Amino acid sequence: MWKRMIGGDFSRPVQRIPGPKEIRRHIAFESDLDATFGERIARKAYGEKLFSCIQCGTCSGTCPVSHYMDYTPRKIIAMVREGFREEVLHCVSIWLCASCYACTVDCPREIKITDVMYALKQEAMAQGVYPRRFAIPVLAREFFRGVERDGRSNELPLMLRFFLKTNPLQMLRNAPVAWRLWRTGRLSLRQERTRHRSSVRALLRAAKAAEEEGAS
Amino acid sequence: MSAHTQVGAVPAAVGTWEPRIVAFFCNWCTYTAADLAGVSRMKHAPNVRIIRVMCSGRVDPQFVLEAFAKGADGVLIGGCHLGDCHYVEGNYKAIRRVQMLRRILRGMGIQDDRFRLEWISASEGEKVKRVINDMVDKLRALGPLGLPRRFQEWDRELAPLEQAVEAEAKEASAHAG
Amino acid sequence: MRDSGANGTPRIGVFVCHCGTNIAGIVDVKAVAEYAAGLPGVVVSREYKYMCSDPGQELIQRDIRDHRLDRIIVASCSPLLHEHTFREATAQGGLNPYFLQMVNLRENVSWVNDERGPATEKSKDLVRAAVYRVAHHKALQQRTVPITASVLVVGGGIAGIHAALTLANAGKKVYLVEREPTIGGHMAMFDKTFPTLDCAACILTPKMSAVKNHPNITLWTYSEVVGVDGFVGNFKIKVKQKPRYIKEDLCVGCLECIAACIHKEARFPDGFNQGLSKRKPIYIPFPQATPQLVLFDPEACIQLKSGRCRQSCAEACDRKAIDFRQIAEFEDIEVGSIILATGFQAFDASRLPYYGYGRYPNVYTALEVERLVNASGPTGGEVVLRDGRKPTAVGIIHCVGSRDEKTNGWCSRVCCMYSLKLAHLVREHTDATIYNFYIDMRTPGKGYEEFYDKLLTEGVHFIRGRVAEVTDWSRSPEEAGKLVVRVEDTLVGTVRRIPLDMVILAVGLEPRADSQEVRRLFNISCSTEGFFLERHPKLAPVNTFTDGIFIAGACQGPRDIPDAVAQAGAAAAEALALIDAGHVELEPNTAFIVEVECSGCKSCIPLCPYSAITFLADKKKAAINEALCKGCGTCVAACPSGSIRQNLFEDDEIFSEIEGLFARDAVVA
Amino acid sequence: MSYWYYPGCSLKSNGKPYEESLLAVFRELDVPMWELEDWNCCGATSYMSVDEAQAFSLAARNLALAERAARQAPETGPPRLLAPCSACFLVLTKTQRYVAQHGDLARRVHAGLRAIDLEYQGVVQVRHPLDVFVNDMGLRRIATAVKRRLNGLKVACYYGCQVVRPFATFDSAHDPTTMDRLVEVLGAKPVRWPLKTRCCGGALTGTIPEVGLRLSEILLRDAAQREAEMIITVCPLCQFNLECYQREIARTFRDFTPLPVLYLTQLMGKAFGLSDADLGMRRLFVSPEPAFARHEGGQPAHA
Repeated sequence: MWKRMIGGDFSRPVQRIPGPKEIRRHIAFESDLDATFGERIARKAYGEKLFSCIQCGTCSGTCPVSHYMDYTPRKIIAMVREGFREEVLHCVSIWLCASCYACTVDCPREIKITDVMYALKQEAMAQGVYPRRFAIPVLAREFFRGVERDGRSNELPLMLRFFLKTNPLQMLRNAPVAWRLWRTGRLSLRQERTRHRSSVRALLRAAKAAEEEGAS
Repeated sequence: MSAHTQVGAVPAAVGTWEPRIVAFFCNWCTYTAADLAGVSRMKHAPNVRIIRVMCSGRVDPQFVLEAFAKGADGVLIGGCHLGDCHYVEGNYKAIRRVQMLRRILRGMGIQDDRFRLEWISASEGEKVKRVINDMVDKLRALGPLGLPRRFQEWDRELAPLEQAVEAEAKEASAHAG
Repeated sequence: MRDSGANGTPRIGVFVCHCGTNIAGIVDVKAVAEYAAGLPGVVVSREYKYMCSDPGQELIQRDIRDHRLDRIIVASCSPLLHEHTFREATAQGGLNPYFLQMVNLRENVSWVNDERGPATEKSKDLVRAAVYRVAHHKALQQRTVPITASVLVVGGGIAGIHAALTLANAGKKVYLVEREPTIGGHMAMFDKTFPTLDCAACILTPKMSAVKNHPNITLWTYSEVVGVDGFVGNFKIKVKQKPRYIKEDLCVGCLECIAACIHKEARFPDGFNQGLSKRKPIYIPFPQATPQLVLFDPEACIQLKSGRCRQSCAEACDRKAIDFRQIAEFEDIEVGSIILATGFQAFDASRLPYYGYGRYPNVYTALEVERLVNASGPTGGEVVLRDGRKPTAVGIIHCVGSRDEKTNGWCSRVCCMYSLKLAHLVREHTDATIYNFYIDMRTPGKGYEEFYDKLLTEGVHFIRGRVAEVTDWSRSPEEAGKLVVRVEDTLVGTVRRIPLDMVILAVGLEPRADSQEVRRLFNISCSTEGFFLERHPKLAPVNTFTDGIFIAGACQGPRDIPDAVAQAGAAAAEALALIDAGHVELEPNTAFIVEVECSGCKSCIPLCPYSAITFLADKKKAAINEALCKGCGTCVAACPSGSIRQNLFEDDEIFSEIEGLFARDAVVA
Repeated sequence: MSYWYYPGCSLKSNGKPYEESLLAVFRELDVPMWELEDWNCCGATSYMSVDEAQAFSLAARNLALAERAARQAPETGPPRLLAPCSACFLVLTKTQRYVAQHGDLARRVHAGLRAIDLEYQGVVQVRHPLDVFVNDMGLRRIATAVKRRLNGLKVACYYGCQVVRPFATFDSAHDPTTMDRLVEVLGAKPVRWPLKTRCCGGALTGTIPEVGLRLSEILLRDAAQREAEMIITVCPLCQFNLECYQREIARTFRDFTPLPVLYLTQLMGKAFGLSDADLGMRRLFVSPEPAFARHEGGQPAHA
């Protein structure tokens, strides 16, 4: 699908009229929406500015990947505050955000859009609604586990596990890069570790505990 | 009873106590700003009672002392920003008095957070809200000042002394007589 | 009129207003009125739907008669809004109006609280404080002072021009002071005006010359107000006239001097044309400038800079009007009222680096394009790029420096309409494809929506989306050498890249850079964004908090020409009503000295900013000149012997108010 | 002035040339710097997606370590933590900002640190090398270290995203100039480049290569079109994306010619006359030698 979308330099996705079985209902009933979703996400993303969005689209315009998204960042904001929880959590847009902060810096209403995207990613992962073999959540989880174990992130084991879990073919495609990195001494087989790894684990446990305590 | 170096934190009927603030606002800037806060429906803590004066320079230190003495937990003075006084420089006079007064209040054991001078221009309705809420929070943390009750206690403590002095005086006059 | 209460205890009437549901929705007004009835001295206590209405006022008057009331408390809205109304009502009832005290239950209570219990308690406290206070009120007489029957208008844009002409036509003396060398303001720079597309110059220049020729108007251009003293009815103004280095009475505007200037080439940026053309050190701002006088730019003129010029200009002047030794002159005038119409400044587009203004030559501001489309502009009305090419694709970006928390948060109100106008004009001049990039299209005016509709059907593109960046980064051959705009077409939900030859930035309106200094000079207030603050947003939109000073036009907030003119007319009418009365009534809140108590310590004398206090050497007492006192009360607070009192704000009154606030327990018990 | 050095995970692996050249340049400029003992991963951007409080706590541990180190060595002055990786720099500054602004978050972070006997007071300054070079050391001092001017070498200064936005205060978020000014001092010529802060693709290059490669390709192609002979970066991920995938990019997109991508510190070291081995030049995939060779014969700076 990605291939098709970016295919040649300037080609647009091949357009096709949907078949009769692909015709879907597009209507939102109030009962389908989550009325408190917007407020929850706003709180999680450090502020209520979400609701002062004027839908100007600066975020989408400045975003370097918005043209790959199913919903543009502007639309995500609109959907979040109107409670389109399921649609938002199942979209690919939130996983495409590369955290470049261009939207956050340019937003005329000073909405921290990058933080909204983080909040949505957390929400999606907490609810387990992301596609199982979808690359980015898997990378985030693997990264998390690596740091929990070593205190530091190690690219080689991280990449190995990541590709095994998502797309082993992808590993073959990346093998040449890995080979060159290794040859130039930029991919160490030695694991980087924080000396007091137990302290990192204790810290993570305590932070988690404090969060749950605050939530209760 | 021990001497009171620090007035305040008098245990009151916890739960029912609400800090009471007397605010002296100048007619041209801060009172207008408070009106603006109203017009803009900026909800804030209901603990403030505003007394309108023409200028922050009109606020006599005795007004502040009287407010504390009558039961205020905090006193707020609001005036125009420096350089913006409707009467050219009344607010500068207010600063001088406030600084002097603050020393007196400290001497009386009244904490700095209970007495506040703020410059709030006619357009700063939002600041009225912010300052009042902030002051109420701080007063809540400090607890009641309870100066009137304090006065009664002091009076009670002094009563025996007074009686003794009076008795002494009577005795002296009796001797003299 | 009764001037004092009956001997001993006052007879107080308390009137609690519902203000519809404004107060009654939050405050239990019935409970407040019942509570007040039990307070010391209260004879009558009532609540009523609208106290300020006729029946409400009659209620007060009837009660004064029926219950022989001698003190009135109205617990309603802010005294700043209705104190005057209720004083009138009190006086109508036959009582001295200063026996009234207002309690602000609306702005100070119901509008800032959302809980009924605390709001009602607060209301009771405030009413009780007023009951304690009002007992000490005294009968006072209003002061009246005569008014100087002339008006100062500051700013010679369309608002100032209109206000000046209105007053002058009513037979009043007007001084019009303009900072620039010509009147006309921003409007003089425009080509056409929306939505009618009538020529700006055709409707403006007749008014400009009317100002110049009006016998009742003294016009001082290239001048600034540098001193303001006094108060309503009697302002003393100092005006500085900057040197033009031309004897104004001799210059006839023949412009021979400009031709003769030693600089053969015009090479200094022409401010009126937004720097799109050049002028010489001696110049006239534009052909219709009023007055028709040349002036020198001291930063550019060789003679003024170094004193070593051949002075060919002076030789060329038949009337010997050039005077290099001219210096600034000062005029002192007295006026009864002031109208400020100092206008706006356009947002500086270089503050937003992502739109490339100042970096890409083909990014223009709207004001620059106004000059380009103007037949008397730098290109004679040709819309061409800086390299002389005619653009084939033009984008207009709305909301540049508006609706943006990082620059100016407000909507500038005129940009949508002027962008539509420029879209039409640029298309007419070039046949280019025009894109409008807007956030929301705001066309709330007579004939405005119709104009939008006209543009929609003219084939102009409207893309709803705020442009993220203007760049010269090209991704395809069509984009090469062009400016590329990246924007989300929010109605389609797709990001678009649009190559353009010319980008026009619809810059917003903002307060002038020196609005704070001007505000201080005239002792008025500014809103947080820096526009001059009106006394009341609805009911006193051209008044300020300083009596006698009115505001008109874009100095109060962004507005278009029809609104600025309407407001100027309103300000003129207010000024006229004021000075036509012949005298002005002042609050009797002056201070006075109780001579027997004065110890003659003189500490009050240096405190008075108006030098109203003098020392009577023979009596060794201080004395206050009531005519000079403005009632701030600073001396009252400072008097060590307590011998200075202030009417309406006596110590007793304020002490009682404080006592009343805390007398809750005493009364209930 | 001295610094505590927080390398972050990348500078220990694919960003090795950055670490080598950074240390070499600091040595050459005689600025003391010590690696922070026992540092851990900053949490990076991906961590934020999993658990925020934990991510901020991870970052705060490093901040607390730096403060403790400075307390134990008072002669080093107030703690300055140098974070050369843009992602680390962003996460550390963001942690400082958010902990200061959001009470609830602060409570959680402090609770975590207390559990491991650490305390974060908020006194440590997080600094990026660009900031340090321009504002602490100053361009004049850098200029005196230049031994071989780069003689008009045309470079595209690539800031990437996270170093200038949204928390950095030392340069403009939209049109930063610190790096341009630095390379000018070295004798190179920065090209005007509107894409200097546009995202390189970040982690997407690994996860959704079709998107990530495209973002890198855009930058490489436009820099070449502006006649830049190399791209200069200050972020290990940017450098990795832009340099290491050029073969893949060439395979996916038409008419692509490779372009060297160097770390700023490598370029500085080159101008300072340091050896290629010290600067990790041999670890690069696309050799900068031809570009440097074109400008050989430049006058030694202090001839």
